[in-house]
Amino acid sequence: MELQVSDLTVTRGGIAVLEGINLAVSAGEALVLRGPNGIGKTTLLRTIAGLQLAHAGTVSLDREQMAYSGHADGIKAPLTVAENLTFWASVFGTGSIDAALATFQLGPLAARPAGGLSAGQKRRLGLARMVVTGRPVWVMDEPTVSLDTDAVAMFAEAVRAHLAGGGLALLATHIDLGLSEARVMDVGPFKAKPPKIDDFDGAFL
Amino acid sequence: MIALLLRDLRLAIRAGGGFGLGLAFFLIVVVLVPFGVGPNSSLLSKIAPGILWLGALLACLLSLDRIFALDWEDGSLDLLATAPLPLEAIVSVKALAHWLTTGLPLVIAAPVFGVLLNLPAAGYGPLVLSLLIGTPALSVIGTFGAALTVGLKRGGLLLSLLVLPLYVPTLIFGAEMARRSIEGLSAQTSLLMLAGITSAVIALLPFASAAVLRVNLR
Amino acid sequence: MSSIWEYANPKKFIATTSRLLPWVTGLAVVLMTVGLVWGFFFTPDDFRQGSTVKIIYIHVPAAMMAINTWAMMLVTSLVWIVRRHHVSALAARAAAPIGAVMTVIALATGAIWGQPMWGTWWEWDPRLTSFLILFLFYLGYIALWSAIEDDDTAADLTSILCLVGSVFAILSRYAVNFWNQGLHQGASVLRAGALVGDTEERVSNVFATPLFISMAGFVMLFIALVFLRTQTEIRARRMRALLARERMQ
Amino acid sequence: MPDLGKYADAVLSSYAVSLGLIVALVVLSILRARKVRSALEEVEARVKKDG
Repeated sequence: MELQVSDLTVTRGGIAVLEGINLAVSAGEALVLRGPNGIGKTTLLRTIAGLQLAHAGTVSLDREQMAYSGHADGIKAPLTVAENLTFWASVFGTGSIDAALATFQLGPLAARPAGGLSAGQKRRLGLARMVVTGRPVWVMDEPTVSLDTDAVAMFAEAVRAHLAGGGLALLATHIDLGLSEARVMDVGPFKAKPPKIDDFDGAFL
Repeated sequence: MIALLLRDLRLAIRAGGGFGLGLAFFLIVVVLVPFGVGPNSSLLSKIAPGILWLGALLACLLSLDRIFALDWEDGSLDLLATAPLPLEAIVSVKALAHWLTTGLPLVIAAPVFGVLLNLPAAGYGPLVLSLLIGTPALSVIGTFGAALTVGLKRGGLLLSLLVLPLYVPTLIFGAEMARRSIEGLSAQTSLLMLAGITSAVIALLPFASAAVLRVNLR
Repeated sequence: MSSIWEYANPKKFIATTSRLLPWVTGLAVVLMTVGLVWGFFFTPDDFRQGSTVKIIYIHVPAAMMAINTWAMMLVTSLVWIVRRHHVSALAARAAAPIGAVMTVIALATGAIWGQPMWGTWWEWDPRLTSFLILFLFYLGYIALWSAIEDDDTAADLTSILCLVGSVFAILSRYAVNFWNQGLHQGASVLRAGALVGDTEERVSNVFATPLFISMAGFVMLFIALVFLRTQTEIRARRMRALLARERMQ
Repeated sequence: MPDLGKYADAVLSSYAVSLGLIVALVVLSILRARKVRSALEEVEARVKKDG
């Protein structure tokens, strides 16, 4: 399995932000995207995960292969940690949540309502959801926000386990992830150039 | 799909707001109407089916913006969109959950509230039947409206403006069915039209709602 | 060589409509003036409705345009959904306020006419009620357009709303008919003869000719306004695109 | 001026209301058209200058 992105142009609010992106991630490999704020990393990840339409270019894998984690974790405060995870496990048809609980050391918290968790604990729960999906491609946007050093290590371990199992991961961050072996790519050079002014066509620019 | 339904029901029960709020609102409407039109019991019994239908409709409207807004805010909707469920199914399940938490309690409570409005004895059966057939349409149409306004701040008012005109046929045939039965006229046409609207809406509108949601998630 | 879709290019659309606009506007002014002046000054009173029959020269064309505008919006919405021509979506957006105003005119003149005829300003007559519902549809459509920031999203959502709304508008029409069998003149818009009830056709022709001229005038007015307003929407859209591009640098 | 009889108020007010609304719609459309046109020209000139 290999994730190939060719000549991808992504848009935000109808305006191209990154263009001509080519990248390839093969099984067992992790790629970290870097770049300054607002360059379009989130837009790129959402487009690759199939949540947004690409303006041009192709993504080789179907969205059915991918699990996406964004800035919001999709946690329901009134439900317990275990109920939150069980829900996603049954939506993705994978069943067991024990492995995910163990990976992020959520076992002791399993019966607590998710609303009572700290920010870091919520983030761990959000990341545990990725394990539960059973999808081979992890597309993650700023996964380690609000995690402490121990939790970052847990996350790195989870990603390594995922890669060892033949999965692949595409991450965007500007914080250290504790994944020294991961390839790093700067998206800065792909910043889209403004289109010509006089191109008064159907797309208005 | 069942997991999604169970989750939505569980959320509605735990977070409150679901069952309780709609019913309380329905009760308040029913209690306020006599203050507005006067304590004339024959007048009240004449307008009872209309008031009960309108109360149910407004109570239903009240909870519509919660169908997608919460899932949108916390990112669940994005995650659901990448899940191996077609969006049409998600939309239908959401509508079903809304009906179970809002519509069904209203149907069950309607006869009790009918007593407050002197609803004639002949009206109870047809009223409950018309609500039972009609309220699913309210939930499905409402889900369409909620999908249209999901990404908007202050979408609540716009949602009402968009959904209320779409409720007109259901309201007309629903209230008409109860009214005709009370007056001893044949309610068959209304019943058939109401059932027709509900089944057509359930069969077709989820496609429009899913299309709209797809646009909004983009 | 040229297909109709060429006019979907904004530049081409602006160029073509700018050339046509003076002619259409002139035609609208002439036809409306002739129709309304003829109807107002040179037609006899109806033997039952008296001089109120003169209201039809406004009421009927406005009612016709209220419905036709929605039909035009439905068509342009479909074109947008199928062929993704921006001008089409913008034309629907430009037309909606015209339709809303026409609906208000039809409702207002209907109410003013109903006051002496039915003895009440407002009657929950099926046709009047349907127009009230149509007005609500216009309001919702316009509100949805203005609530969404992204132009393409707004175009998509309003198009789908227009489609769904059309089905429900027709459904409401039947529901309302069933709900109240009504006092309104049982006239189809094109059969002007029926407007004067059971008098003979000979009499009705006196009313029919100015009415048809007035209707043609309203159609021309609509086309002129749609041209002008669509141009405005295209320019506004280009301006937003330029400003967005400026922020990019 | 034709003799409108007892319905003069109704007829005249319908014409007044309707023509008033139509004129208002036309005037608003023209004003907005002018405003947007000049605003676009300004933006266009600025953008062309800055490249």
